[in-house]
Amino acid sequence: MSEDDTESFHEDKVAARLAAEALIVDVDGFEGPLDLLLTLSRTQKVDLRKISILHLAQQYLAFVEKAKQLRIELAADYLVMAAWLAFLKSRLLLPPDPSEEGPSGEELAAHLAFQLERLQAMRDAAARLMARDRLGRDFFARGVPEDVMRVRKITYTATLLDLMQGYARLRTRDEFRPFVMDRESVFTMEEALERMRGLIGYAGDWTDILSYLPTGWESDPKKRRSATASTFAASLELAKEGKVEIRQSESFAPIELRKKDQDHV
Amino acid sequence: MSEDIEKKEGFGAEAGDAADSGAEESLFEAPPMAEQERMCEAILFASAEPVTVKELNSRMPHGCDAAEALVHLRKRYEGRGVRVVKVGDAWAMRTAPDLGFLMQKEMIETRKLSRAAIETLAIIAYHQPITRAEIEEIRGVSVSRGTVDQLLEMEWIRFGRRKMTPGRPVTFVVTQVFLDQFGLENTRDLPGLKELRAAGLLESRPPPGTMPTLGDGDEGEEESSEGQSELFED
Amino acid sequence: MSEDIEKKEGFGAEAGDAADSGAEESLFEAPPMAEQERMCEAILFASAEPVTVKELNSRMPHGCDAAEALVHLRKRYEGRGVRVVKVGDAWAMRTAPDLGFLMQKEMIETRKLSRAAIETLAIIAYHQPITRAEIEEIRGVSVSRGTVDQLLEMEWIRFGRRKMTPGRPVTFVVTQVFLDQFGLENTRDLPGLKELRAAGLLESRPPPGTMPTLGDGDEGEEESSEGQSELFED
Repeated sequence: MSEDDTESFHEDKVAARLAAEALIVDVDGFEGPLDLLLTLSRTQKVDLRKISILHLAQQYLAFVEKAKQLRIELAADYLVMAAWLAFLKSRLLLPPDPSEEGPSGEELAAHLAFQLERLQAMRDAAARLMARDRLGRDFFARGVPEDVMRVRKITYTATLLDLMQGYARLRTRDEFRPFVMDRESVFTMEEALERMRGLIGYAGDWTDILSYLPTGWESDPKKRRSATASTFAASLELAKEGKVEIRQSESFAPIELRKKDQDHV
Repeated sequence: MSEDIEKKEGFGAEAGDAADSGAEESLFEAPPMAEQERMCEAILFASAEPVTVKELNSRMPHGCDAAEALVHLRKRYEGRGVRVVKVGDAWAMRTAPDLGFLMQKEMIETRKLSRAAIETLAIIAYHQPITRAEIEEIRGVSVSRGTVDQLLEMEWIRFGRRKMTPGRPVTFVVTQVFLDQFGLENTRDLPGLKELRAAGLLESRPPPGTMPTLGDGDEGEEESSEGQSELFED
Repeated sequence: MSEDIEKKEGFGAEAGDAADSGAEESLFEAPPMAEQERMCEAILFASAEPVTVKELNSRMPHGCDAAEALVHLRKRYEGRGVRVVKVGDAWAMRTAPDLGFLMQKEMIETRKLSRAAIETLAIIAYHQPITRAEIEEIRGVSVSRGTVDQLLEMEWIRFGRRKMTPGRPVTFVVTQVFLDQFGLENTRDLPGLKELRAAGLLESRPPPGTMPTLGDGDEGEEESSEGQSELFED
């Protein structure tokens, strides 16, 4: 389209128009209106700080106009920018209206100039960054990195308190005896013997051996059975030792015992 | 599991916390500095990725001072074909850039970055931490999701702290991978940073009054070419 | 775009083609030996595989003598943390074998000693020297092999003398490491039951009825399953 007609306008606008047309074919190549403005500003061939924003606005508007003629659909961004630039242009051209609020045309223009300069600066910075020596292109990392073995090391901790609590727990929990026979309701013969040896001295006459059952063992049937058996066994043992006499009047009658009087021997 | 347990359990556990407890220093004497230098050398050599001083210290025997050993090591490799370089708070060994021409075989086919991605990356590097809206304000166009995703995926950028402004927007910062990629010790070494700062080009300047907010379409591609020309009446 | 590369591409390419054209020898003087050494160094460092002298020569500028450069390089790395080694008929750089231990990264995880281990340890401390059978009698459960092994590995207990009873069972005693760990001068410093009671440690006894399950269930299923296997093992 660059071989398109060139109606003679003002001389300085011809170049701009040509540029604009060249740009239009490539409108997709722009990264938004600010990018387009930056590209347009290059046609002014001046330092960005000295750029004429008014002129730039006119260039941009011409660009948009041209795009419309060519029925190129511009994204909304570009049109919003065009509207804003038209507004800016009028502000810049008309003498300031003191009754009007908001920033002056010059302030707005200055900010736009700042934005353009900043964008350009970032582009330059990007270029310099990408021109740096790069890993994998100019300098290289180790070709065969050695695998670092990950060793999971577990350290166990315990405090003295843990230790003592553990010990105390062990030494005081009688009920924690899973596979040992439950001795809580077992009254051993040794225990019975010991108990009876202490008691027979006080028993004068025949006494039912059941009265020798330890206190607390009479009610629970399991305990009672165990204590009865061990007391009976202990009685036999004492009889064997010659310390007591045992008698039973008939089958299933109470078994009685008394201390063997040494005199009666 | 049980074979992982080291003999000096208590010692190992303490080493981390009480790195410089005098009691232990006397128990275990640190290896001589020349030996520590060798150790740093071996570790950095073996690793493709930069290794932090902290990690060096944790891998070296108790009482070692990796930071000092690195100073010696760096000096030793000055002018060699391989260099000891600092990358952020980590260290690495890299071939000297002037010998890149020998390495065609090792050359990594780098993913071609789009212009948008390159610009976005530079803006993040020079302005970090920076929000997406601020990037868009600078570029004058909305940042496509794909661009940021690509940079995140390459691990050249990462999320930074949220900004204490309304909406608490997330920020982006560059990573150690980025520094390594471009041979930078830290972001202060970015080319031209001082000049840009001096020129006031790195400060955020709010637009006066009624500037159009450029690129505030915050999701999707910039070219949402819905014919909205009817909105425009000039 | 801007990252378009290879400043020295032409040079590198030439080096390859004209490796042995006599005509060019006069045109390109070989780099000084120190420089050749650097080149070998960089190539060996960056290469994923060992490199033959032939390949080195073909990659280095014309006129270089890689074989000689390697001799210098090898000497330079003698005694360092990294060595130049010959692998078959090719050359490579490797970390010094004596520093292999550095190629591990330890992740220290601190765990509370299991209840079974604490109890076993406590029994040994209070009753040493003590046989396994005696420990089991006190604990009321068999002691798993793992528990004892763990304490042995931690060096908190060790084997004591064999007991002069049938079967001559081995005994366990606590170690100096144990005493250090718990800040004890000797095991006689361990508080007795009376003192434990006075210190309120015996009051923490849970009410009867909550106890009968093995392992008490207060330390997760690991412990209780361990308790089970302990039960059924021997």
